[in-house]
Amino acid sequence: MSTTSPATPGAETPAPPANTAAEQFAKRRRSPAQRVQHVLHAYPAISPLLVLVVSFLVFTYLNPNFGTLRTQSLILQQVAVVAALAVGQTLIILTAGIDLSVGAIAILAMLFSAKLSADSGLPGPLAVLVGIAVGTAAGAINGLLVTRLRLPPFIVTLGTLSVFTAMALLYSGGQSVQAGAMPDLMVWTGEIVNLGGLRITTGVFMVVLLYVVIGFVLKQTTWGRHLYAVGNDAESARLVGISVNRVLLSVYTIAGLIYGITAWILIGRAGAASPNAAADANLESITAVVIGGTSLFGGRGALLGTLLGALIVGYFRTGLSLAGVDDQWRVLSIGLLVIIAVSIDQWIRKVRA
Amino acid sequence: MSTTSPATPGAETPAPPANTAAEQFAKRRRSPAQRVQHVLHAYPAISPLLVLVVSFLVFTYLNPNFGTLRTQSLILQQVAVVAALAVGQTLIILTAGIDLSVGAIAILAMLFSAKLSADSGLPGPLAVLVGIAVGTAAGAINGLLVTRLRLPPFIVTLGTLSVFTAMALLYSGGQSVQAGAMPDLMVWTGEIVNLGGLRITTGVFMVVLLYVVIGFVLKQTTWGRHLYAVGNDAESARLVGISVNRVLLSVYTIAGLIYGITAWILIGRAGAASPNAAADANLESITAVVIGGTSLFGGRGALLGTLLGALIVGYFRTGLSLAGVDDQWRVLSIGLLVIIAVSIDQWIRKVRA
Amino acid sequence: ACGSGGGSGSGGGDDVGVTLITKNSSNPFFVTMQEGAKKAGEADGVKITTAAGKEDGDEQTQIAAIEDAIARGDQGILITPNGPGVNPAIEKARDQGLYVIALDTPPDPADTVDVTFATDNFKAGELIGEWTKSQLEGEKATIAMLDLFNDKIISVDYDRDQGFLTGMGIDTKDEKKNGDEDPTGSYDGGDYEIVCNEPTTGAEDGGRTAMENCLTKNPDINVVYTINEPAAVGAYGALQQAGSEDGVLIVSIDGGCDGVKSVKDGVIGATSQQYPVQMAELGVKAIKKIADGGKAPEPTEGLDFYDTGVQLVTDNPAEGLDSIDTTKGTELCWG
Amino acid sequence: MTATTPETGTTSHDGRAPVLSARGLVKTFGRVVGLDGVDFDLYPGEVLAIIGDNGAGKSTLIKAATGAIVPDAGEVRLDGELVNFKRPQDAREAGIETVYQTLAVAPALDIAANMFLGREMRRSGPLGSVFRMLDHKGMRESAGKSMADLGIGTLQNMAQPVETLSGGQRQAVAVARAAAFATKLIVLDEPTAALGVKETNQVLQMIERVRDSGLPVILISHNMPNVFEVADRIHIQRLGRCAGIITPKTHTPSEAVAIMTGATTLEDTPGSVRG
Amino acid sequence: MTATTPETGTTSHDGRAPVLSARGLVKTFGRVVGLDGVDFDLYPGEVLAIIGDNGAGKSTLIKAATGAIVPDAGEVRLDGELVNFKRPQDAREAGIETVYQTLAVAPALDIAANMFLGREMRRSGPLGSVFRMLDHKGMRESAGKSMADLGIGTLQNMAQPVETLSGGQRQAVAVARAAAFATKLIVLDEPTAALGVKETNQVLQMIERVRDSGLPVILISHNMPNVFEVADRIHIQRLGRCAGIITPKTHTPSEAVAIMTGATTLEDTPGSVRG
Ligand SMILES: Nc1ncnc2c1ncn2[C@@H]1O[C@H](COP(=O)(O)OP(=O)(O)OP(=O)(O)O)[C@@H](O)[C@H]1O
Ligand SMILES: Nc1ncnc2c1ncn2[C@@H]1O[C@H](COP(=O)(O)OP(=O)(O)OP(=O)(O)O)[C@@H](O)[C@H]1O
Ligand SMILES: OC[C@H]1O[C@](O)(CO)[C@@H](O)[C@@H]1O
Ligand SMILES: [Mg+2]
Ligand SMILES: [Mg+2]
Repeated sequence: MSTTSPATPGAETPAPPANTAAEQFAKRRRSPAQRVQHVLHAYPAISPLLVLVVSFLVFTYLNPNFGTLRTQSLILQQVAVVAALAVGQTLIILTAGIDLSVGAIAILAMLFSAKLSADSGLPGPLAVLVGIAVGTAAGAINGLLVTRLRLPPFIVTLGTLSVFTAMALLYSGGQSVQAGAMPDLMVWTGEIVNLGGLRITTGVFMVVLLYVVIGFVLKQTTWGRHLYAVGNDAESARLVGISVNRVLLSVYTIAGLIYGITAWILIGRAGAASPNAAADANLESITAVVIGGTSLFGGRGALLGTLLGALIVGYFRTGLSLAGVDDQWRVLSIGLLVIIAVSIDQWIRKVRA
Repeated sequence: MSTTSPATPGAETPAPPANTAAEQFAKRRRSPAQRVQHVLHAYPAISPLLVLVVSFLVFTYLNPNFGTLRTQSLILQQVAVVAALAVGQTLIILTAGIDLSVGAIAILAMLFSAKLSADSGLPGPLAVLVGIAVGTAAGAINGLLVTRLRLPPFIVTLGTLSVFTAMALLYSGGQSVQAGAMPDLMVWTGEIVNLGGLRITTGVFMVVLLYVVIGFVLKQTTWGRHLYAVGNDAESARLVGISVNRVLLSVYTIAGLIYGITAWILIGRAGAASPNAAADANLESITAVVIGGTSLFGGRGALLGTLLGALIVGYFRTGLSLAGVDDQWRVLSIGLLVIIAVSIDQWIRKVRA
Repeated sequence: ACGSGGGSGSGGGDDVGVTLITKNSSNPFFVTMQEGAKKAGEADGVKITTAAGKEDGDEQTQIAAIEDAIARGDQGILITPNGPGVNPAIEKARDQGLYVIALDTPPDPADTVDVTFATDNFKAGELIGEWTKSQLEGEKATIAMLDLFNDKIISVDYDRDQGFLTGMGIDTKDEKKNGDEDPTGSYDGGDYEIVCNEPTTGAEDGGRTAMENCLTKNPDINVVYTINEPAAVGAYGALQQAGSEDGVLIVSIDGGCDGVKSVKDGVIGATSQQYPVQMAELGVKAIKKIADGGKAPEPTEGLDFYDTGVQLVTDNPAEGLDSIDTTKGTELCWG
Repeated sequence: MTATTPETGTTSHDGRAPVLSARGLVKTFGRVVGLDGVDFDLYPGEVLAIIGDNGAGKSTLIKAATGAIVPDAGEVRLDGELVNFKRPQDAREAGIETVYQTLAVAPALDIAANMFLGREMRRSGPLGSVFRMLDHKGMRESAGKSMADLGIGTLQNMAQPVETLSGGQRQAVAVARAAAFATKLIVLDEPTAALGVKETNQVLQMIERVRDSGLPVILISHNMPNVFEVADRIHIQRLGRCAGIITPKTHTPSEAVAIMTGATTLEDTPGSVRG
Repeated sequence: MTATTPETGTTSHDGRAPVLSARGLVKTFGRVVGLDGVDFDLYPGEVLAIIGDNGAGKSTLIKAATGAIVPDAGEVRLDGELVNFKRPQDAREAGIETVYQTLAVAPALDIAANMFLGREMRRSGPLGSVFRMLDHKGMRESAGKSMADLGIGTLQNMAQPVETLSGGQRQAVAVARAAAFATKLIVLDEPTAALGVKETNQVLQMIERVRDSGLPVILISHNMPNVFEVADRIHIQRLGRCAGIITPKTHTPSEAVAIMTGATTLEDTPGSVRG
């Protein structure tokens, strides 16, 4: 047994005698808590994962229905839209920005494509493209305002939040468009795929794909690298010759594109295009990003964390609901659980040795 | 005339001949726009003031009612609560934090004091004190979580937003307490004082007082200085021997106290204590701070800006309404106006020479 | 552990599980409804779980609550729908074998749910409209319409608004559309001017801002229609601070204890009283009955919902208009 | 554990007890070893230089001794008393002023504000004691004087934000601050790195003035001529450990560099006269 | 306007045209005058040192010449062509590499990422050209080599975030970056300020290697011995102006310091041999 765990400090293997003070320090006794902390620290994604697993067990104990594939698929569907929007939000927050217009853009894109297809009989593929184009254009407007006018992203997106919301309502007249009135492709994202009991919508798959693609781009490409550099220290990035404005513009535009895709997923999820569909999307998407460990000051964080952050909130909400916790108590518990979950994460990250 | 304006560069006073390149540069011709920019730059508070004055003129031109004392008093009353909450929010944002629980704390404090005085006949002064104490305690809880658990303020106040809101609703059962059921002192903040046609509530006066006191403290005391230092660079502040945690704890606590006082103003304003009274307070208070020029990254900004920021939004909202702009168009215009107002401000600050 | 079937396998023993989903949980009306449902549930052996939108109009939270009810294994859902956006989720629940009852607000179309227990909202509006007309005695009516939403179309909103105008004798044009009336004209007895249609979201602060907006447009308003009593409270506050509360007729709908007291104090002229506890009790009983193999009650004759009744509360009764006074109103009030 | 520097006892060469001393300091950062069991002593009225290659652990050593970081192991004594600095504030309150290599300035605040950060001057009378009002004018004047003392003549406006200063001007602010407030000892981590020739000389003179006034000084520097000019003793850090302690009298700069870089050891290069 | 340095023409002492030259550069910050009409020339294959007191305008001068700030007035020429650097990127693209005094590193990114920031290595084949994938491994290896070349031996892990490096290690990253990518000329603003003795020598050798390979170098430094060791010509900044240009052959370090501090002028101290 001693030979199978050579990496564990303080194992009973005959180690070479400690010959420096630091080595002696490394071989000191540690409390079990410290050991756990230490292991978890080596894999930063483990800690939110752990929170997920523990809450899975607890909530399933409270109501066995929680553990069923059925409920799990439900949570995935409930979380999908916020998780998708949070991809764009993550990109923007990584550049030390913030996007308050995420919900407004998604609604604008959704209503445009839905109404165009319902009223003027635009065919499905075109309608979907229109939605994505509207999202992209709206994101590009944010980006232009941020880079040309040099306004704080908070102000820009606060302004466009109003502008895009009003445009969506003026265009739609507050009317929602029902699924039946749209081409099939528009609601295709709500179609269920049965994966051996896990009944998941195609929309959920699209969200997973979004995470894979953007996660790859962030870690593996020049663009991702520059995005982190700009968020970390824009002046340094400028001095080493990165075109800060170009990076920022592309980030806001791509975020808009992601919101445009999310609009499509949202239609499938809601079974309709309604102007209130994503009212809380701003705070919820920012919450997922921050719980996922990305810094609001930019330059630090990872996309995987955002996904886990979105899932944690979904777990808490549905888990408490299935446990039969009443509305106000549920709100209270979610507040506490968020604080606790992030505290655990912080505690693990804090470890130094 | 030439002697009365000696500070104007390029005035006709016989100036000593330019003897360095830089002096020649300083004496170059400037466009009128640059001159305006230059003057405004010297007094940073002028630019938001200018935005106010211009919008006053424009809105009064569009509807003469806007210029009446009556409308002006109305705007002050509408803006008062958000402006008061924004004082606490400014303190927190100056430390590079953010407070999402501001509305929740105000409601909690309001319902506690209102219900206690209505149900258990607590006398007015005590009830007011209870409200302030509840606010202070809630703020202190935020502060403790931020300093002890070292959690990002966003997460802490996101959590307590839920917790405090749920507590308020659980305690009050959603019931509002009407003015008649409370001691007079509780609704004293809604009393009208007639200042030669300007009908202003005592609550508005309290808000003005709040700005004067906290503005003084920020600029003139050690505590204010340390607050800026912590927000500007917490690690440097720590290294020079400032107790960062103590400063942060005090900031969150004092912010809570301010919210507690605001709860009292809110009762007067609403003529009742109702659980929905300050629903949009989070975003609105942050908006006032940011439009007022305070950086979300901490350490830069001033309280006067926040007051002007709150007023600008109030002017736009009421002005457009009086101009007969329909609701959705109003929302759209406010979004645009916010962006324009802040752009002008940025342009003025940008000037270097 | 996997593959749970239809609506079986509730977490709480052999109780029947029901979720009550209200519009929000800060309006005393809905809090009363929750309490009523809990009480009825205890009596009938029904386990009630409550959920609510974050505010009036919040469809997303209601959708998630419906889905959770399905997942929890509940037999039925009682919902006060926040808008048409929840319809697909309701349909999904019914497909899964849950029994869905709407309370307070009939969905559009009405057959989205199995049955609705609600106030006849059009009639509730009509009553206060007729009362207002009689009080004015031919005087010019300068009217503020404080509605629920302007960005969403929902039955309580247009039913009450159009009912009120109908009661006044004003041509409402499209009966499902607020604000399409002629801005000026004559009602049964005199001239009218509609100053504004402002949204309140059925809450105090919304009511206050709405009233302030109306007052800036025209300070001479003498009739204020409000969608519900929280909005009325806000409206009164605005009038008071503008110093023009005297001589203004505020009318509302709800009949909560605070509202009835306002009528008594002369703050509100008249209010149409609703009976939320009844709605909740009927709803719980209906689901229990169906779970035990029985049948649901039928809608009231001539309506597409089951009418839980409405009465006008005022201390200034109008001739030919049935009403109860505030003493009686206080006996029947809730909250 | 004191094997690396056997000649360093708890009492000094001339019999006086050290003002500040540390034993067995260890600090690791993950896999990186910053300090590997370091002892050091600072005696009354001396200038102790710490030299060593980049990454040798100099900054980490003085951070551990002044509360900026908490060492993993080891102890620090001030005047023989065990101290437990948990925060830089604790060391400041004990009279230890430190100029950290990162300068520790608040960029958005002005020069005067930075000079007095954490120890602001208050107005006289109740305005200061009760209302805790700042004495803006007093601080500006005093800051201006301190900067002039350091020979920084290009700065006229004490209300200029520190972020707009040149590299050297910024460093001067931090050094002036330390010089003004120390009551026990001063620690300077590369205080002249960004300074010009004139300003550097001024700082060296300042160090000597401080020493002459009785306060001991710890000076970290890569500049051998400077070190040999002002230091009484020289502590050589190498790879997280103390490679020996020499004096300008016993060793030449090139011997010091040889020990520092590992080209030789203190044992092999005992110097011309044993300390 | 060229009156301050009459001997500086558009062609050099030995008849070659300057690689980089500037005329009449002015830069003011509000009331503060950073540059007050400065000319300078850099000739092929030379090391030009810029010296001057703190706040004399050295950093501002090279910032204005490399696009980091846009001067209020004046012009910059590269190989005789008027250039209009609006952003540092423009200068980089023209082959000018600069180590700014503030280092310009992204603290949260690792050493390799910082070394290649803005000019990342991509995978070979379509992965790199189409998918623009980074070659993480290649960059780490190459960064390790560059750091070793500079004699920074304490760094093993190129994946360590730069914010955890010692002051000197951090500076070495910036210097290594510039050395690796320059094709036209290198500008170094106090590159050895935080470096140890060994590392400083390494940088000086690097500068000589670069010069020998034909690239001219601009070096800002406060270290007179270093300056006199490597510089071919020395530009002296004083109070935002050029106080004269000397060479190590014509002037001694103390004459340079005297001119720099205003104790004398170039006219009064023409040096032993006229340049
Ligand atoms: N926070 C940290 N995290 C990880 N490693 C660190 C941290 N701080 C310091 N180190 C490492 O510890 C070692 C010692 O660093 P230290 O700053 O003490 O060096 P130094 O002797 O001051 O060097 P320099 O002369 O360059 O300032 C270095 O290898 C450095 O990379
Ligand atoms: N952004 C700015 N705003 C205001 N003043 C500035 C700014 N940048 C530089 N200055 C001022 O311009 C003058 C020249 O600064 P510069 O940085 O060029 O000096 P330097 O010669 O590089 O000094 P050092 O040797 O200390 O680095 C200084 O007085 C400085 O305070
Ligand atoms: O906000 C509108 C809602 O408010 C009520 O009137 C209760 O106060 C409900 O009947 C209605 O659905
Ligand atoms: Mg160091
Ligand atoms: Mg410089």
